[in-house]
Amino acid sequence: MNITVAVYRGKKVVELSGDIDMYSSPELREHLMALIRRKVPSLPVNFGNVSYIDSSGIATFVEGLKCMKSYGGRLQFFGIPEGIMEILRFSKLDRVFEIYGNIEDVFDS
Amino acid sequence: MNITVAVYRGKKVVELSGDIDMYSSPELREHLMALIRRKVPSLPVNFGNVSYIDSSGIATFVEGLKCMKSYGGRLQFFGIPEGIMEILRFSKLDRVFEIYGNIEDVFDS
Amino acid sequence: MKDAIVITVPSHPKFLSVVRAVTVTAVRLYEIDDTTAEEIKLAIDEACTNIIKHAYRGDTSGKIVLKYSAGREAFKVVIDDNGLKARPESIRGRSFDDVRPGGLGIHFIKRVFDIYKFDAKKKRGNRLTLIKYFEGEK
Amino acid sequence: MKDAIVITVPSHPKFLSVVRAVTVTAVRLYEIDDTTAEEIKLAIDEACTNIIKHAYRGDTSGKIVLKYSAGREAFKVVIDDNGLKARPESIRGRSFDDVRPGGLGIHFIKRVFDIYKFDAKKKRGNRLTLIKYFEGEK
Ligand SMILES: Nc1ncnc2c1ncn2[C@@H]1O[C@H](COP(=O)(O)OP(=O)(O)O)[C@@H](O)[C@H]1O
Ligand SMILES: Nc1ncnc2c1ncn2[C@@H]1O[C@H](COP(=O)(O)OP(=O)(O)O)[C@@H](O)[C@H]1O
Repeated sequence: MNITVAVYRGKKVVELSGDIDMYSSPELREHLMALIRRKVPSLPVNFGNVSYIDSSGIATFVEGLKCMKSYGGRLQFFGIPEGIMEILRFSKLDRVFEIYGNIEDVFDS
Repeated sequence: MNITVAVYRGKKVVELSGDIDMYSSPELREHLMALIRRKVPSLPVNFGNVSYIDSSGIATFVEGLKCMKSYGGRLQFFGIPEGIMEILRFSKLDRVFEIYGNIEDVFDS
Repeated sequence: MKDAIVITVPSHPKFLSVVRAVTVTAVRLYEIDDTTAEEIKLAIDEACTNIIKHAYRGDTSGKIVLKYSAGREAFKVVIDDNGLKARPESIRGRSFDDVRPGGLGIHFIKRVFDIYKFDAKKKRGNRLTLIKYFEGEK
Repeated sequence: MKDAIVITVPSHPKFLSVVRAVTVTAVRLYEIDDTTAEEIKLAIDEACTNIIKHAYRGDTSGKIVLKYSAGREAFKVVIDDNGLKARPESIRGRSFDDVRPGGLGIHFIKRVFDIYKFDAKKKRGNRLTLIKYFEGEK
């Protein structure tokens, strides 16, 4: 997994790539929580280059979402590949996370 | 490995993709020899989508080349990925096979 | 069920990528379709993650042994560890309506595998058998 | 040399893809660069191909066991089979100037591995040890 923070139209966007599993999710958690602790009002996450996610990765995002909701922040996913969308649907988490097609949809929301 | 025979400007072109190894090279040999037995004057082979080749694959082409040379035929490689080119150079076979950049170069030769 | 592939990895999360690579390549040999292959890859990863977390409690010096095989009727993976004994009756995924971190692994495993069974006779550690039946003839 | 990965596959060419997948993923864990990784993948494939061809003479019911490990100084692969004993003194790649099918495998193995050694003490079958030293510190 690789994680970087890009700036798009003046706003921070989390860019993820590769496999998110029990090995890489602690690093994801660290980066995510560092941003969330600063109470960012919204946090778009680009899933476009994510090749794999397991329950450890999903748990990390559920935790991040709960933290953000506590102060009214919004966690926003976009560019989710079909295979990963399938997993979210199966887990009924497609109703829990804010999911967008692309970054423009996120900004328009 | 996948092997198909395409027709380009009225000429047969062998299109290869995937991994060529000890498991797949017998199938490659069969197709190659079927064409060579008909004494095709030249046989272009597209390596553009070949992800891997081992010594069994190379041996198959060396055999094919020897057969074609026996009747003055020409075996022509094109679109070779850098990793495979490296193996041919290491084996000093870049001097033995006719190697072209793309199909147009083959036709211009 | 001959022609088995056996792989042993340390109980460290960094080896999960190796397990996934073997799983996907093995599954391809048995002519399983891509969607099912992805589901199996996730399921086996989750089974190993559970062993690291629950059987070994994060101790990375243990071993996980996976044995893949397939016959005409089914694809089978047997996973052995030397960790703490699981209590199969207490293994349950959480309800999807209860949204909190964790509790998805078992659902991901049972989504694709028809059988999820611990071997009661194994003396030390655990042996988990996962079986996926092929639909119709194969 | 702890943290080893061990894989056992039948001596059938169709399992070479599994061996390559493990090799590449294992090598990535040990932070070996991509070019070297490709060379190692080819070398291990060639070593297994030779076992199928020469040690098992095409008998696909045998076993090949590969053990991958790495320390600070080297990456090591030990390959065991139960086939016919190799005569190491007779194993030689053919000259590159002698263009004919075959004889490249040993060159591909020795291109990347510093050590290519059969264990003389092994009673049945063969144990081949391949070692690649890392350059400088790691
Ligand atoms: N291999 C195992 N050994 C012991 N307990 C297990 C094992 N696998 C799962 N469990 C138990 O089943 C529960 C549900 O597992 P799972 O759905 O993977 O969620 P999680 O591991 O995230 O809690 C775990 O919390 C654990 O108590
Ligand atoms: N594992 C092995 N067991 C016995 N003989 C071997 C083994 N590996 C290689 N050899 C011998 O070394 C020769 C050269 O091997 P190689 O370069 O791989 O070429 P090839 O296998 O195509 O002949 C082989 O022809 C064979 O006689």
